[in-house]
Amino acid sequence: MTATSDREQMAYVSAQAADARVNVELDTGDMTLNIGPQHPATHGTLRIACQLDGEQVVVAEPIMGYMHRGYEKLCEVRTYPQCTTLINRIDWLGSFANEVPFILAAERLMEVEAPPRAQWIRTILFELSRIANVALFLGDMGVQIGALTPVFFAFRDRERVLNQIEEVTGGRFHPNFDRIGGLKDDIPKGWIEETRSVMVKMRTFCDEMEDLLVGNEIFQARCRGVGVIPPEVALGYGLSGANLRASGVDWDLRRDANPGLSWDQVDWRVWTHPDGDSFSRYWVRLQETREATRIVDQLLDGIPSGPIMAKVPRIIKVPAGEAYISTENPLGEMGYYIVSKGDLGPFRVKIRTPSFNNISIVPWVMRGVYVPDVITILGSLYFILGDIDR
Amino acid sequence: MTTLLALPYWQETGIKLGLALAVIPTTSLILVYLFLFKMMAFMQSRLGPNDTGPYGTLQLIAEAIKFLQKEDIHPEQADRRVFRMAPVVVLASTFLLYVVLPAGPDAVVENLDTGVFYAMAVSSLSVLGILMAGWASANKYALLGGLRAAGQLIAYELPLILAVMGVVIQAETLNLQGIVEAQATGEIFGFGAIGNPFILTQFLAFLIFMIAAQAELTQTPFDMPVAETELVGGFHIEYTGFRFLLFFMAEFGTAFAFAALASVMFLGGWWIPGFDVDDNILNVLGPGVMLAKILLVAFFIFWVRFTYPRLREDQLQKFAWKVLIPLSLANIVLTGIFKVVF
Amino acid sequence: MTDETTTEETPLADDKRERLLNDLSESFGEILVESHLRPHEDVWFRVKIEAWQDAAMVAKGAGFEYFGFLSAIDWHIAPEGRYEDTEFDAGLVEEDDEPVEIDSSTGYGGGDTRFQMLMQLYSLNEQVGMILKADVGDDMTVDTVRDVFPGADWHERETHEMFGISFRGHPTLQPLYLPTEFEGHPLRKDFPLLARQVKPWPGVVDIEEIPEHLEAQLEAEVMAAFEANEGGS
Amino acid sequence: MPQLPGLIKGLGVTARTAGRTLFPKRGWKTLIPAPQKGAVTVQYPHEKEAPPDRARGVIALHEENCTACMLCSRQCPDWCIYIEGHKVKAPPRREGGKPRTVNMLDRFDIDYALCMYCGICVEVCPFDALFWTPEYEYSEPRIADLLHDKDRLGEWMETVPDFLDYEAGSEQKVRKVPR
Repeated sequence: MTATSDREQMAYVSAQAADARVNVELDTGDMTLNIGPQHPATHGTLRIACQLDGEQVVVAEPIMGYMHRGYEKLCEVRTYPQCTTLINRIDWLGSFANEVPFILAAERLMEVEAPPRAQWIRTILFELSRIANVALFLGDMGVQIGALTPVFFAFRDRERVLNQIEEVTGGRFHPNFDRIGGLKDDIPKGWIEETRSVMVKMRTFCDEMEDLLVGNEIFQARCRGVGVIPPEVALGYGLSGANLRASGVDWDLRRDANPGLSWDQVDWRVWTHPDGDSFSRYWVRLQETREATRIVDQLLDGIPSGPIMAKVPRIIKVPAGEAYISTENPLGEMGYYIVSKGDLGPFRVKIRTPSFNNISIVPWVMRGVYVPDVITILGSLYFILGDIDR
Repeated sequence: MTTLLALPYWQETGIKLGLALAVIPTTSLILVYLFLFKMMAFMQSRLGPNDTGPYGTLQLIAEAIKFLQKEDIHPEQADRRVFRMAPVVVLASTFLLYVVLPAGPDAVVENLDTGVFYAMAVSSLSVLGILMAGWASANKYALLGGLRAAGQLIAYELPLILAVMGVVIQAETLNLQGIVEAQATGEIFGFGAIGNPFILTQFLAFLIFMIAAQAELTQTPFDMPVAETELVGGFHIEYTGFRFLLFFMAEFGTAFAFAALASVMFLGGWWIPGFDVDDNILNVLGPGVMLAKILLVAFFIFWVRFTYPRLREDQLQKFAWKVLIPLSLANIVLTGIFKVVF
Repeated sequence: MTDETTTEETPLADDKRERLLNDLSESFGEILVESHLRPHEDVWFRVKIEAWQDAAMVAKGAGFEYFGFLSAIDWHIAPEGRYEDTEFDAGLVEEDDEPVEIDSSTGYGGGDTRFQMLMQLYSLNEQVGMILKADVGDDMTVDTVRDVFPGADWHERETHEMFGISFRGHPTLQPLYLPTEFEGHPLRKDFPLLARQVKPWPGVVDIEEIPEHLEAQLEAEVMAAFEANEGGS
Repeated sequence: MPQLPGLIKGLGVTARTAGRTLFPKRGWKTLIPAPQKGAVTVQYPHEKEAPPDRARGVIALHEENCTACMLCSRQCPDWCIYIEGHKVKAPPRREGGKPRTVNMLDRFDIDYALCMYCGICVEVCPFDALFWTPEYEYSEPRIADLLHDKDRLGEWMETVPDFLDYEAGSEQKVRKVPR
């Protein structure tokens, strides 16, 4: 088959076939364009198989699993403290926030409550990881639609927040700092002041993003009216977080179903936008980042003194039962359904990740948009691959 | 045409062509180093390439060597002959542009009487090369990129030419040297101390020219044919090694050439405003003055490139046909009226 | 209607959830099997498997519009995996600690079969979540709730590949995560986790004891050296 | 006040950043370009970043404190700690006492190719034998070399920073690093 004499013949035949095929495709009936698995817009390995008519998308079908790590199965063979190290790696940008709902669910089953100081510090770290996570989105959205500079600003300023997280937890991305019944350690001296100055810088960053992107007419032309998701559709698909609030649904788990962190102690507001398009998703996230810096500032003022660990046995055994706790993570509602059988490790953990639901709306929202809009919508829905594939 | 050295025609032309050929890599090197490496880095709080040579100046040469070492890869389904030709066609368009760009009263390869016309005609050759590349790569991203480029470049050729028309009407010549002369000797309503750089009297045309040039050069906000984050490089997605280097050089070479065109037509080219100097001195100083003006124009091109997001293809077409072309037509009418009245 | 509302532990009375539980139990009517309430948590309902889709519709009608997730539980105690190798746990638990007791019940709301469907819904008006359960019969088939909650589409595909439960009426039950040629259902308890099978557990190694016949000899040697040292100083 | 168009504002942001990067100095020195100072990036091989003291870079082993109790090895989620040991007889502490049986550590390996830097081993160690250090430069061309034995782990002990003081209001006690 691969003899050299055959090669020329083959080349000729394939050239003929290529001609014929391209001629057929030029009447733009259905061209399949694979966006991904390795494509800059998918920041990870997500593949979107698009049926195109010219530059218009007829059907878009996300295909994933390139990064499926089977965390639900892995959690079943690990003890509770070991699980948190895995859970760090689900949404790798907002890692501390991942630990919190899992730990809260386990605490709920054990009926222990972390002391106030631990809860307070948890909330600060939670909001810091939200800022670190969403700041990257704020820049990345720019790069998705062609602006080169914002993403560098985002990396520059996110670094400061990550340093603050690292100074407390020892890990930039995988803190593994939350424990059943409290925290691993207390905050070091001088950290509060540093964090305050970082928060000031983050607000400047938000202003810069406002000037660079939100106010930019080209950005608005690209994002306004693109990928509109009405609220009832968003609810049916289980969209959460800023994606839901950008559709005008005023729902924030931090305010409405606080599972025991310190958000009710401070003054803040939930931002919503009535449009439901890509621009409003960006706008809501920008406002939320600002709000998060305000929350952190207020929390820093009032950290109560006291222990950081409740009384828990050294070998943690969680009593039999089931609990579902979800929190408002940077990407949306992240929840863990833990089934325990009174053992050292969970019997079954169902991980409800925000990106999985958020991205499941893609086939619905991407009908009839242009190829560049695919990127805008993907960017504005904001997913983390680890959060989809788990 | 007076020449400094009396050489036979073919020798003189040979030397000049050789110079023009050497100028393309040099100019793209300058632009890439100054703007793509350094200015962009500073705008993003970085340092940029810093290790190769003093302040990273040799980085691009290192990159070029790297590109040259790479294996020459063709996609299996590619139309090989066209695939190989495409970068050469694009580069040829750039090269031909340099032929008419004046850097001094006599420092020009060929002083064509229809210089502007020639420059516009030659610059649109690159569309052909891009289409060829997009078609021959046998890649859907490349095809989309190529088609976008074709649509976009054709749409922007028009405002580009129409904007130049204003200048031509005012200078009463198609000769680029003549346009420089007209700016040097011109007066703005009787005030002639700084001559008449057409950027003052033809500001609208200058704006239109710059916007259209941005699109012509496929720079952000009009870089849909390349569009790294959606088409992953568009028409040159399948090119590697020295073929990619040719595209790369052509991109920046053309940017330099367009900046040169803009400075010739709107900023007075090699002429120093307010100074009346001898031609021979200008032949020496001219390239320097030209370079300064070109870098100024290029600075704006790249500043915009590093700041703005990219438009969508349909928005770009709308902008070209509904805004730029009517505006440039209005500019021609206005220029004509003023020309007749004054 | 077998409404065995188990409210054994009520530290704080939760009127909102009790009212909701009663209202919903009424709307579910015949299809409800069991329900469970823990104050300030989601409300558990177990419904008949034939009425899975109806239950979703009723819940949606009652204001539970937000679709959280859909999955399943395998209640089988694994022959492979964690419970076979008790040495894992034995090494972790200290000797004076009470041994681990495995609870053999099937969770809140009960369950009779090995597989159980699980769905979480949320009511934005009441700010209360709800967990719907249903026992999956031997035919391993459930009606799809895709038409009620479009977001269930992918969750059902995931459940299908991970547990092998089919969804009647779902048009594209292709695998979501796993490669098409993958065999088996990884989240079933009898699916071995290879990563924990191929490598021995390093914790198995214990400290090497002194052989008994050498003990006396070594002891004497050490004492001799010790005394010599003492005498020297 | 009339609104500036967003396009112009955007240009302003990038230009301002470029200015700050190129001319970071204050006063008359503003005119001296000093991008090395203005840029936020660290020129890695030339200058090194100092991670915070708590950074989890590499694990150090204080061998004298290790009793080969196997706790870390058993709690490790990745199964990447390998410990072997044997019991020996040691002289009594006091005169007239009986000889004691103590554990001798033969092997203590951490496979950094598997380790996911969770810190569980450091945390469960009851005898203060394991410590985190912020060192990070120990990459190897061969994956097998990432298995650090007890001597290599012991060398890291020098780089262990002291534990930090706590912020006011804390009831934690500051621990001491054995030197």
